[in-house]
Amino acid sequence: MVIFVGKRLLQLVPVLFGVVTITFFFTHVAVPNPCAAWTKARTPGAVQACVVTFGFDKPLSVQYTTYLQNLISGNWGTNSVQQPVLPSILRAFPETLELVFASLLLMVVLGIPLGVVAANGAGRWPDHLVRTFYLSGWATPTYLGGLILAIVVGPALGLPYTGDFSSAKPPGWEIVHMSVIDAMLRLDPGALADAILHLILPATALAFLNMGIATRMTRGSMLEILPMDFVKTARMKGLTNFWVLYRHALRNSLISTTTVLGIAAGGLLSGTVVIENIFRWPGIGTYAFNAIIGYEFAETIGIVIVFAVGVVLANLVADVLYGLLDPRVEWR
Amino acid sequence: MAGDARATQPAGWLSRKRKWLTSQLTHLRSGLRGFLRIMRANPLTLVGFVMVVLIVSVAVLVVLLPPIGQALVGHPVSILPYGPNYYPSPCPTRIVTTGNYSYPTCTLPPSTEHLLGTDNLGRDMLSRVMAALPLDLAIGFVVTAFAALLGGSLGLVAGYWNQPRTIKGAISVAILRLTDIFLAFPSLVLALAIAATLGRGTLPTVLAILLTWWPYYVRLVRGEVLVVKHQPYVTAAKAAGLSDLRILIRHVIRNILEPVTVYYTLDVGTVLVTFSTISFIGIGVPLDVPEWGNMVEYYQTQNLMGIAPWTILAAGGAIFVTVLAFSLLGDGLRDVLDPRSRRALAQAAVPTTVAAPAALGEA
Amino acid sequence: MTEFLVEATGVTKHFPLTQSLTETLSRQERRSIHAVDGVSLTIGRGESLGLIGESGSGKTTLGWLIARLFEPTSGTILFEGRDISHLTGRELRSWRRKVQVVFQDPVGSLDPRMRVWQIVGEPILAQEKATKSEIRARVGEILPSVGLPTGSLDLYPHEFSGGGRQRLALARALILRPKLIVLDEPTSALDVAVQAQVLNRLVALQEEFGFSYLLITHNVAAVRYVADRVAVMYLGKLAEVGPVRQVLEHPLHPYTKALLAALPVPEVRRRGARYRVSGEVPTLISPPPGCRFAGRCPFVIDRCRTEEPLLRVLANLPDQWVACHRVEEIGVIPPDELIGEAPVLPDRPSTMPATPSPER
Amino acid sequence: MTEPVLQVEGLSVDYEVGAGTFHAVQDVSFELHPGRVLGIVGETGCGKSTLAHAIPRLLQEPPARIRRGIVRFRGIDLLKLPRWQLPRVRGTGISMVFQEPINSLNPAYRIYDQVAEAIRIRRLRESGQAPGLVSPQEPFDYSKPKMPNVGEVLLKPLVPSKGPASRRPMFSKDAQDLRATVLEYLKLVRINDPDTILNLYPHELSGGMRQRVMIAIALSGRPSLLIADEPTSALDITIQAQVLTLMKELMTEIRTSILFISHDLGVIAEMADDVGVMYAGHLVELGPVDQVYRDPRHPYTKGLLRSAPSKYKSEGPLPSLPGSVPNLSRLPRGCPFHPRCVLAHADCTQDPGPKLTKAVEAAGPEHLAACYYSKEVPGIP
Repeated sequence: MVIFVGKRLLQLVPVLFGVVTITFFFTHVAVPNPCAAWTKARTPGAVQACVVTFGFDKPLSVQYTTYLQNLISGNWGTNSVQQPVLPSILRAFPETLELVFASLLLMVVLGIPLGVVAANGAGRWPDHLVRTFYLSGWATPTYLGGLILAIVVGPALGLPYTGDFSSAKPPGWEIVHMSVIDAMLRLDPGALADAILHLILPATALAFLNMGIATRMTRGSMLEILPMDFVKTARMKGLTNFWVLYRHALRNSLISTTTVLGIAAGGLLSGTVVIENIFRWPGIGTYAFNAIIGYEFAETIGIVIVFAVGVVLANLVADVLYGLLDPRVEWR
Repeated sequence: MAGDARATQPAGWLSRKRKWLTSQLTHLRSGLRGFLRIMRANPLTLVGFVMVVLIVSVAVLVVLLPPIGQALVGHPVSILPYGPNYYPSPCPTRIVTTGNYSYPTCTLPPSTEHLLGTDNLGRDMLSRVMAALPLDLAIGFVVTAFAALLGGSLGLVAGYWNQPRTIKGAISVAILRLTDIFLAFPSLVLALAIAATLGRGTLPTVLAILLTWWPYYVRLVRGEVLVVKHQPYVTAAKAAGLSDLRILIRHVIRNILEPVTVYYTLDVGTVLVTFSTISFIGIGVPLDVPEWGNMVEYYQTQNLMGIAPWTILAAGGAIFVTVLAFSLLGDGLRDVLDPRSRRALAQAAVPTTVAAPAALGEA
Repeated sequence: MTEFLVEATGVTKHFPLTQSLTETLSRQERRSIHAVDGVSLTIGRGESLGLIGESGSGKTTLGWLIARLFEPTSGTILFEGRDISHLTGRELRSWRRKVQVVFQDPVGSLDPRMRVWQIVGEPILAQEKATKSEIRARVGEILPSVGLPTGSLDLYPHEFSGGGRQRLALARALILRPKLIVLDEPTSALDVAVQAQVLNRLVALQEEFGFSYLLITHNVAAVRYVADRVAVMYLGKLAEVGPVRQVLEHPLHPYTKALLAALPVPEVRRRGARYRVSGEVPTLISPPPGCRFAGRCPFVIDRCRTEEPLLRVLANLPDQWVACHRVEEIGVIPPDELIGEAPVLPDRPSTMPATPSPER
Repeated sequence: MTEPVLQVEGLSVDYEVGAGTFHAVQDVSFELHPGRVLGIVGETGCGKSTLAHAIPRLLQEPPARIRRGIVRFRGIDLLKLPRWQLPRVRGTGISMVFQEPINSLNPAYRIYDQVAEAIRIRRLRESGQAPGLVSPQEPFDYSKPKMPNVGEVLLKPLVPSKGPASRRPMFSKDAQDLRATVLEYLKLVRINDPDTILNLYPHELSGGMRQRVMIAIALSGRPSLLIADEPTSALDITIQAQVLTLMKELMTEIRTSILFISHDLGVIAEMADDVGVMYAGHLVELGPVDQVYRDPRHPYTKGLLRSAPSKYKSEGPLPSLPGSVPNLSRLPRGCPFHPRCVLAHADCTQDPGPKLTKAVEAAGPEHLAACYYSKEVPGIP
């Protein structure tokens, strides 16, 4: 298994290289000189100074090799106001991670049981109900769901709808930049409750769209598994329907659901761009949004790297889980 | 009987043609029965199907009616109550009070005259939502089709020529690596980055989605090809001496069309959502083009959620209904057509000798 | 012209297993599945050869090698005196008109999206330039000879019953009038009553068209009725070859005896213990030296585990070849006298000459 | 004669699918007596597997629908039981062995867990924590014939099953005891090295081994009825012979009644005491195996027995049944076999078709056939 993980991590290198290369050339070819957009003054002198500082006058290949060298040595470049990219990303990323984990938790805790319910009543009203529910989630654009939750539902329930709460904390209070975990580490129940309250709306908004993925996959694989002989064997042992579903059918259908959850984690990362923007969550989604709007290439590439690593790692975790759940898998 | 096929007499030809036609009709009828079976198996699928048909016909009417109607009747005919950018003058101002502020606005709540109300400039929401329908729908269909075509052909190559240690094998490995790279990008972020660098507009947005969408079809088609490739009928074709290209055309493509169509149906909705999301972020379609995503964005920046929620709900609801229609249809089709879930639904218990017409019994 | 239609000599097929990273790094020898190991056999013109074996015996692989759906790892396959074991491309494709295959699964081997005339006419399309109406005409001519009505040209395979589909597959194999038809488990998906119909048809067609059959099956009854000679395979090697009546009524190899004793017969008869071999078919990955059946054979001696028995012929049975060191002692015992999992050899003189004839 | 373990009366099962209603099982009646083996034989699609699944109510409903009938198992009509009570009959009352040993064991659990689960359920039933509707049988070492209290329904209130705890520490007394019982059952099915097998996953076993484990699971509930649905059809010939030998040996040790489903006339001949022949959902002949095989009294049985190929090419064509099995959604009127039957007369086409009655001039009274002309069947060439 260790070899398997190592091999997969090794495969990450060419993927990252490709991702960096594609993003670099795409941004730099499409917009060879973002200085005009950056400098508000737009005086020729200011633009010229900017071009020289960032080296946009050099050939593209030179810019590329310089960037790669810096990247490998841990310098991810700076943005237009000379702030280094890496520290900002590292600070924002845990916030996003917290949001994504909360959404994943919601997807697993709500989505999988719903799938079981639908499969158990396949073709009857529980099935129709669950399907309508998850397809509605699927059909709701993230921004619309987010807006409704933020502007209508949040105030109605009295839930805080902005994630921008860390400013109230004393500086240095945060340890890992994940408010729930920070609150736990600081042993502060008040802050913990506050952090969880803040998480509810954005995590729900993010999860609602993707709920369908877990539910649909669970339903689909349960439908495939329920007519199989080993389920009949379990029934013929005298197990009640609940235990047949839980111990035998669900255990096997989880094998396919984990794979899909890995892919869904990538989708969740994407969704944060919109959701964080609506909820003013200080994570990497907001950061990405501003970077893209502001032609901040170093930031954009940095974010793409982080996102790509996130996607690949999520799939890797899913594969490892798959292997742990299914004894037939050979680690190779 | 054998002479029948070789007959050169016109009468023989006619009877053969008639026979062929009858057989075609029979198959059409059996196809229709199959369709009805799909629909009856799941009422939600039927709902989705009806919704899709309605939406598409409205879109067609919106596009076709003005010019044709004009040509026939001599004056503009439209199913839109008002032009999408029709500003009534004077604007039917009303005073809205939120908290301590009172200000005039043109928004009107839904009424018999304006079924979905009007927006802050007094434009009829129903007209705007319907005017946006053709564009959004076309984007959904066309972008998905291009992605399916591009990704599908790459997936076909990668799946069919996957022998290791050959040139063809190397090509398919290269395709797969490239796909992996694109799959590692979070699609929305990549689309946003592309759209942002290319500048605001419909075409850059379309390009951005296209560039992020094809890899899924490589995966899908490759997987399906690998399944079909190992079907005994492909081996049988090989044993008959058919060349690879012919096998690909005659057997492989035909048999992967069904699952690809199902995913296409599901994807039309997803692409539509992504497209409107890019617009919503504010880097997609320009504001003067009626599009659901940028409508939501515009009305949200005008803070209409509190005082005139129907504006946002009309635009967002249009997306919701359209995507739901395609998802209902696609999800239902998948239950019936996708081999994975088909096996589940078919319930192995159903007798296998069902379709043995007595005429074809054993001699 | 050579005497035989097919002459396979020392045919071997190994399927390499994918190596794990550690195996590659430690430069271990690539492991492979020894599906067929050094098999030599012949098929005469107009002859039916039955190939019996259990799953994993390599019988299907051998059939596919002879039909050149696999390329042999080593050994030669002569077809009408010409080595076809390494043909490729266009040459291979045009050779295929001489050999056709009927596959095990009559549902899977017919493309569900094609009509009868397209399926049955596919070999014509592959080999000749023919118009649609020509193909339809020829398909219409061939259908009655497999017992299907000519009017079924435009039907789809799912509109036929299991037996009807197998007839379609047979019609596809017949349409080019090949020299050899490889039948890969043609009856295993069929019920007894339908099976009898298909077997009758097979024999009648051979009388009509005069081609050879290679009948691959685990169904002894099918081999009994269709085959002239029979070859018994075990773990990638031939255990016994001979005329069908001789092998089925007087099996010499312990495995053949066990296989025949294990057949359930639809007669109410003695329900007592019968001759059974213990254990199951081992895997074909890196098989041990010696006799492949040694692990399950009740008569095993040390020699069996070290020295591989070669296929040899006994002096008084000139057509029957057998690969067993102890055939002189075991071969003569009637199957009824072997009882239980470890039968004791009866103490009596061998009625067979002990001198084996020279190795071929 | 003792009271039957299983009484099936007029059982009819349909499948409602888009293309129509398939009458998979039509008006089937039989009795199975303690310690007997009843074989059900028939071609693909004749409804024998549906019958086997309908008795413990394992059918997926819909599409299947049990139209009418009585399935009385040890005095309880299973078709009248509410669905939630079915688990109380299964396992310790009725258990089942399926066709594909690859599919019938859960791929995600070790052999130990799967056998132990069945034993734990039996113990819950025995201890009264979650009583079954019927009591399990005594342990298998019968010295004298003895039937458990047939027909007595335990009317104790149902204690909700807590389900078997899956991972109890192995060092407890209970766990050691359980392990010993699991080993006992694996030894019962002649597994040579049960200690190793315990810790393996199903995919690491061969087909024959898996089927032995499956039999061990089925027997570990000490059921009074074992339904074997084509238990050896997916196995190789020599392995099939081994498993059949095992089952025959077990039959002398245990007193379970067996309903043995197979398409193979040979397997039934070897295993069963009585045989029922099914055709197109109907039970057309029923009787002791040697009588039915020696002197079949239904034209279909006769045709089926004759078409088992046992000839050489030189001996002429194989006898075969003409025609094919009818479509189960459009059965012919009257006797379902009449379109293929050489004895068919006008009255064979009239509804209702012939009922299963004592065959005319048969050797024994238990030999039943659903044919008006059963007297003439021996005369068919």
